Amino acid sequence: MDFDLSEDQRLLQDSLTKLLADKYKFEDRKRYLKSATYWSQEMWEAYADLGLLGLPFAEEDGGFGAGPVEVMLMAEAMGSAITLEPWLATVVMGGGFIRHGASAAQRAAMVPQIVAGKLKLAFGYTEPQSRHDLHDVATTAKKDGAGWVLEGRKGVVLHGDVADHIIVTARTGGARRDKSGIGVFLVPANAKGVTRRGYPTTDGLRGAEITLDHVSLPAEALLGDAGNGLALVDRVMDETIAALAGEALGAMDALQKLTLDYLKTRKQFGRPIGTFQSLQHRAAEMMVSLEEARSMAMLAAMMAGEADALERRRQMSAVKVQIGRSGKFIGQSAIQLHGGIAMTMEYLGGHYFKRLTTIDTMFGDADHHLTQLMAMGGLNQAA
Amino acid sequence: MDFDLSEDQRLLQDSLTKLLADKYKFEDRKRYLKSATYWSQEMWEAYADLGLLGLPFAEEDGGFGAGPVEVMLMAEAMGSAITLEPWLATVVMGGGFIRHGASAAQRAAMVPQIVAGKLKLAFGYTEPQSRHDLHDVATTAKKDGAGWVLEGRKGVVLHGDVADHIIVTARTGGARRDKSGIGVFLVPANAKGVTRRGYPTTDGLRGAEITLDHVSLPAEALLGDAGNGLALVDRVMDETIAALAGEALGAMDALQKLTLDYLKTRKQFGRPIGTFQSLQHRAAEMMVSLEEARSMAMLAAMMAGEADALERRRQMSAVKVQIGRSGKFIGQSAIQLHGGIAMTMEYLGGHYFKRLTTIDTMFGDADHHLTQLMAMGGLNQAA
Amino acid sequence: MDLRFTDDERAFRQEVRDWIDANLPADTRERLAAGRTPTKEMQLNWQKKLNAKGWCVPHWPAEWGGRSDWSAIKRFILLEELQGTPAPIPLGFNCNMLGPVLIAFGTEEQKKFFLPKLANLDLWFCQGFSEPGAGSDLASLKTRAVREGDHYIVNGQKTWTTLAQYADWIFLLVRTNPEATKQQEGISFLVVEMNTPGITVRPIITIDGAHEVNEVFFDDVKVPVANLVGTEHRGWDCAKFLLSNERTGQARVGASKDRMRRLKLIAQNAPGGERPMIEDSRFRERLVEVEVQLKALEMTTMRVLADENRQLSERKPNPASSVLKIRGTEIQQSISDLYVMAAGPYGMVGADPDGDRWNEPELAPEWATLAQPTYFNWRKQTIYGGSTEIQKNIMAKAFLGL
Amino acid sequence: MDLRFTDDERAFRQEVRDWIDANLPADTRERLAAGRTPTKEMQLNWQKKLNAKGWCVPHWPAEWGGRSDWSAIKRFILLEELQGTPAPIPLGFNCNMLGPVLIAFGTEEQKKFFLPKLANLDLWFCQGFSEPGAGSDLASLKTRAVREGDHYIVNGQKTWTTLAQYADWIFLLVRTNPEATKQQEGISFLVVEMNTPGITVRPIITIDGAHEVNEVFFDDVKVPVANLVGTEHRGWDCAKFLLSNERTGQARVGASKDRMRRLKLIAQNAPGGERPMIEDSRFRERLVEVEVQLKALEMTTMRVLADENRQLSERKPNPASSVLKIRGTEIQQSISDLYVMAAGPYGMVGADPDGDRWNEPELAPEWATLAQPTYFNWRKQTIYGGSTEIQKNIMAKAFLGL
Repeated sequence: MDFDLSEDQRLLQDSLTKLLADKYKFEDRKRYLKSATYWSQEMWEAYADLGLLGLPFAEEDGGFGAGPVEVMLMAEAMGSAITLEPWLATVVMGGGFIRHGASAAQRAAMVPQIVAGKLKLAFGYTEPQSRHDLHDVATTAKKDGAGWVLEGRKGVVLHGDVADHIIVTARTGGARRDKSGIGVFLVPANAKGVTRRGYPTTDGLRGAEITLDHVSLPAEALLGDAGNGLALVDRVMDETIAALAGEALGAMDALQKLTLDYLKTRKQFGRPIGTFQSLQHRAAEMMVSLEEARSMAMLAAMMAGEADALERRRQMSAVKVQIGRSGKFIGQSAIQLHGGIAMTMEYLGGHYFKRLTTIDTMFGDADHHLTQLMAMGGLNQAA
Repeated sequence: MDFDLSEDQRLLQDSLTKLLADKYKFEDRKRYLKSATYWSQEMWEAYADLGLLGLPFAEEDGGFGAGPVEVMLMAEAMGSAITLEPWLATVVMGGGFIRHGASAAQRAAMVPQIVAGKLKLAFGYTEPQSRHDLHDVATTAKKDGAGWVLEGRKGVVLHGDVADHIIVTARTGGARRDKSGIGVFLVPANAKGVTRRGYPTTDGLRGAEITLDHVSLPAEALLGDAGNGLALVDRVMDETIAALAGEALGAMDALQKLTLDYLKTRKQFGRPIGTFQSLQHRAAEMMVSLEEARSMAMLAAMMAGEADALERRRQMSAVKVQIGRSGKFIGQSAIQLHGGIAMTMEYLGGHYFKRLTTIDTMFGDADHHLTQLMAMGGLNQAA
Repeated sequence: MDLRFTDDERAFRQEVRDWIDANLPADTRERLAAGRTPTKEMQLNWQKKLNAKGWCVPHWPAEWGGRSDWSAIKRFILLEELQGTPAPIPLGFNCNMLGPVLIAFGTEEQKKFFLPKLANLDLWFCQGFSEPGAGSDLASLKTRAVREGDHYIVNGQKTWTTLAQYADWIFLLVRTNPEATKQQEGISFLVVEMNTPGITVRPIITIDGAHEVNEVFFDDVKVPVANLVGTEHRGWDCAKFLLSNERTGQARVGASKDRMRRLKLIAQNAPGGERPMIEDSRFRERLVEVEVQLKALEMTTMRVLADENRQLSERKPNPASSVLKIRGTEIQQSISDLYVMAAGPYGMVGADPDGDRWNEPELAPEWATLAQPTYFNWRKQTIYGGSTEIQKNIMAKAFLGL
Repeated sequence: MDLRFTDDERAFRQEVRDWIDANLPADTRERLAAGRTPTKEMQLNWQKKLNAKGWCVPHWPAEWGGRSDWSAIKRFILLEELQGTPAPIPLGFNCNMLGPVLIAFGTEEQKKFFLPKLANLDLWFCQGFSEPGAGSDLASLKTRAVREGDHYIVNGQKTWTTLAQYADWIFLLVRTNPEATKQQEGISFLVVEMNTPGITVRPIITIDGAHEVNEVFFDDVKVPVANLVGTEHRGWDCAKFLLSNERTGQARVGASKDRMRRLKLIAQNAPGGERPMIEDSRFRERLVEVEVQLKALEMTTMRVLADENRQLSERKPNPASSVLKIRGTEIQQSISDLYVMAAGPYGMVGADPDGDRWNEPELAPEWATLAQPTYFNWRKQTIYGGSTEIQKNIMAKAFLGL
């Protein structure tokens, strides 16, 4: 057991932290939000230069062969700057499907493109009725000769407005909520029958509603098994939750620091408000909650590659519960300790709070994962 | 709407408060705990003199015809002194069955005895497997000519060790957890086949395990309907919860006062600990919780006589949830604010804490009633 | 002790309900039901109707349009029905804040000029108390008013000024004697026309994207001395009086009950996995927990109202009143959080950057897209009007003797 | 960063487990499994076995029986296995408190005389820090020690003295210089034989009915000057050193994991309405919530351990350590509350007034009758060893810079 970063990991962390400190100040972020894509193409290229876009891909595919720890470190740094770019969507989620589901030929074709920052991906799984259930899939994929025809709608697709390919789940068999009969398909965004409508999410990122109207796809659009795609989805989701835990940690940590700074400088009743014991204790509770989140983000990095899927999902649900709980407590406390100022668009703090709120919502909120964990018999099964 | 006490109510309240202030100091209580019955016969007689033992009974039966508000006021006063006598068991629970289930002849025979302090009652409904479910009854009542034969075991019977009659639920038909097929029976404690074993409860009151081994009872031992006793039980339980809410309120209020006194007098770091803001805020939260409990105890008194049984049970479950939550928060906070001292037998505070713990446990804890309330569709049904 | 409503009270509730149903415009009701605030026009239109009915300022003295024959409970029933419909409630700045201050401290001329216009919303007032450096520590305010002949010259900045963009007038606290030994002394209470030269209003956009609050700058603003309310340098008395008023309104029981009622209806259809959201055990449990808290809050409100029904001389400080602000705001926040849970992933659909919020049914139901913005916005509840921390400080002193 | 246990560590865990299974008397295991504390004899017997194996004081220097070749993680594995069996753990007063203090501050004679006896429990020590007037404010202690020739004459009172009834010796803080300008100065650290004339032990019975703590009175007690540890008047240094030791033990992760494991087993059979308790949704939900917290605590413990593995010179104050006491104790309290819930009405069955706790299966299972007393008793967790409030004060200063 060893919690120290390797020299390489430390270098990677330092390079991104430095880049973001330099180019991702709050004022920069506001500017990026006003650009055509609502994020920064310049930063995207900078991530590519740093190798961040190829991080988790195998070296033989043109990636850097990094593991979940590196991904978590990058996500943490991005969380602390609340970056806007489609890194999670493209590299972690999309990349996950490419790594675990695509053929060697597909990987050879796509990975170098991703690494170079020339190809963006998104994953569409939410449907109007599905809520957080990954297996609730009404979108259909019907066999059409060697290929497939897709029909349906995917909602709240993170960065679906700019992705070159949308990866979607579609039902190849069974009933709407069956766990089998789900396939994963790679859909070119410019395929006939694909329409999409982008919009900002509540935290300032981008989502899209995507309609699939008789979309014809070749046989190789299917990633992995036609009927057993859910296992692939679960695997990628768990890797995504691990990355998201890192991002949440970065956001919480930064928000905690911002709050402490405010407590030290803001004066009321003739003294810094951080000298009031009730506020000190709230700040201490925030730190306890932060350290719990940090521990669980580390657990997530450790378990993201676990082969036993049930055990992995158990741990990831626990992680998501903790991230949700800590994010909510730290976010709400930070606003309360700041007072009105953190409720304004002009102040950085509120944006962390909003991002932490959507992080809880994404891929199932704390209550959802608590229920999942209950159904799986809890963390430590009785012998 | 009127929250003021009537002149009579105020007099009643004053008389009991005065009696307890005089005769139920902490040292007195310790003495009573060491007596043969583990409570005070002298106080029992004093209650009789004040009319407390006849409070809820109809005047035509020899009682004083008081309502749930009076019962709540008395319970509140008793809660503030954590009295040990079998008042709840005899007058509220036992008395409830006599009032709502007994024949005129039985009432004529028993009520004057109760009023005079010469007859004590207890209610046995818990069974080893039943937990908080009133309808989970394995004890059987079999028809035997005109009478009945009872067989089974009742546990944790409050003051069952001294009661002259034990009122028990027994199954006249159906399966163990059916809601119909339950009868309520009045069992003389000295009937052949009744054995009982008394013990202290964790809060210093008395409980008993009661075994019914082929106990033969006459026809009139059945109170109310042979198959529909659960409605009677629910009604009495709801009245009991209302009284218990009053008792809990009295205990919380007294514990809050005790804690405030301690905060004002105990010094650490050269000043009264009540000058520390974090402790002030905890004390303020206790008061909020106390006032919520007070409001809900009033609601309980208002709803105890509600004719619509479902509506009454909904409200009473909400009351029990609140009493449990407030009792736990105030109890735990009081201990924490006191520090070690409140954890000793020699200090009054810990005894309130223990009583509040058993009050939550009795008749279903907060979690149980929350679940009940969920099953009943919540408090305010969607239109 | 009889905790039921009387027949009279029940009849009055029905009367209010019927009258609202007959008079409230459908678009106003719909907008509010979705959890949005009324437009300026909706507020104006409705308050004038209410005032014509004599239901706008029942807590004022009869000579100014009040209903001294009404009990506190009757007033509460009206408020609860308005909140519960929901319909706009009379503008608090006019009716609950400035009005009572003028009645208690104003000159006869001020009363005659302002009170009818306040009730009828002929003048829309906003409140200038908070400043960038004076939040919880209100008395540390720095905005100066220097007397020059018949005028005060006001310089300084106010912030968190709600709906200043709609306001015709502002009432504010200014420092008239900076030499006073105690901060609370040397403050005066003024009313100022918003179109006076030197006043600039700058919007503050909050994290939900809304423009509700503003900064108001005063740059050599000339205010006639006749606009002083009460005694010069004794404005803190007005402020204290104002802040102590209408505690029962802060609990917003009627509004919370309405939000819960709607949420239960919504959850009967909203997706919740296999079954509708209302069947989700965690959701239902959290919902029921809030219902219990809300019931306790409602009963507590009744208790405080019963106190307000008493003659002033009989009243004692009632610790129950402290529950109202603290728990009332917590409950509103909890409800907003339940909406976020119910909305699920579609709660992430954000505002149109080009202007109005999305309101296109094909994307997501309006309640769902409003869930997160409302949750964000309602964090303010435990901050303004005396933060929860300030409330606890007050309790420790006033009720706990600590 | 590799957060898995190494093969070596896993092998060591198995070795510990096997050795405990082979050596722990069944009655000891059963008593502890029920949630009770070991008898004096059980503690003595077991600690001597552990010590003979060389596993009693691995954190001490090698010359005093320690295992400097062990990593902090290895020590933790041993502790976790002991807590998780459960087996008695080496007496903290001896091994984690006084031992390290003597190693750091004691004379060579003191080390030679005491250390082997502490490890082997040949002498049972108790701790005399708290006084009736000095709880959280430990430095305000009043017990006096006046030097007279070769002796100190000690007068005063200690309280909350755990297991003083078993103890052969006591280590305590006394005030030797009442004139010192700061409270923390002028305090000295002494070790005293309990059978010295003038010492009286009076039991304190706690609300769970247990006799675990005591008052200890000192009435002109003669203590040889040789019993002074460290420098006269500088005892506060020893106390601070002692209190900062062994933070990872306070989390009691192994014990909590064991209690949870047992609770899940119990709940598979305990009545819970229609189905066993484990199927009760509220119970299960609360259980799982605690499991998540406990997992976070476990990971946090590992992080702090990894720090302890570093050379002293490399260590920075780790904010994660503050989680251990605060959350570790909260979790233990939550677990005790879950037992109360699981026990239901039979949890009300109390102690036999004539002596020992009921342990008669026909009345109620032992775990159920112990549930409430344990819940009562464990309120102490957030009070002693630095209350939660004191911990937060420390955090605000040490980590938050407030």
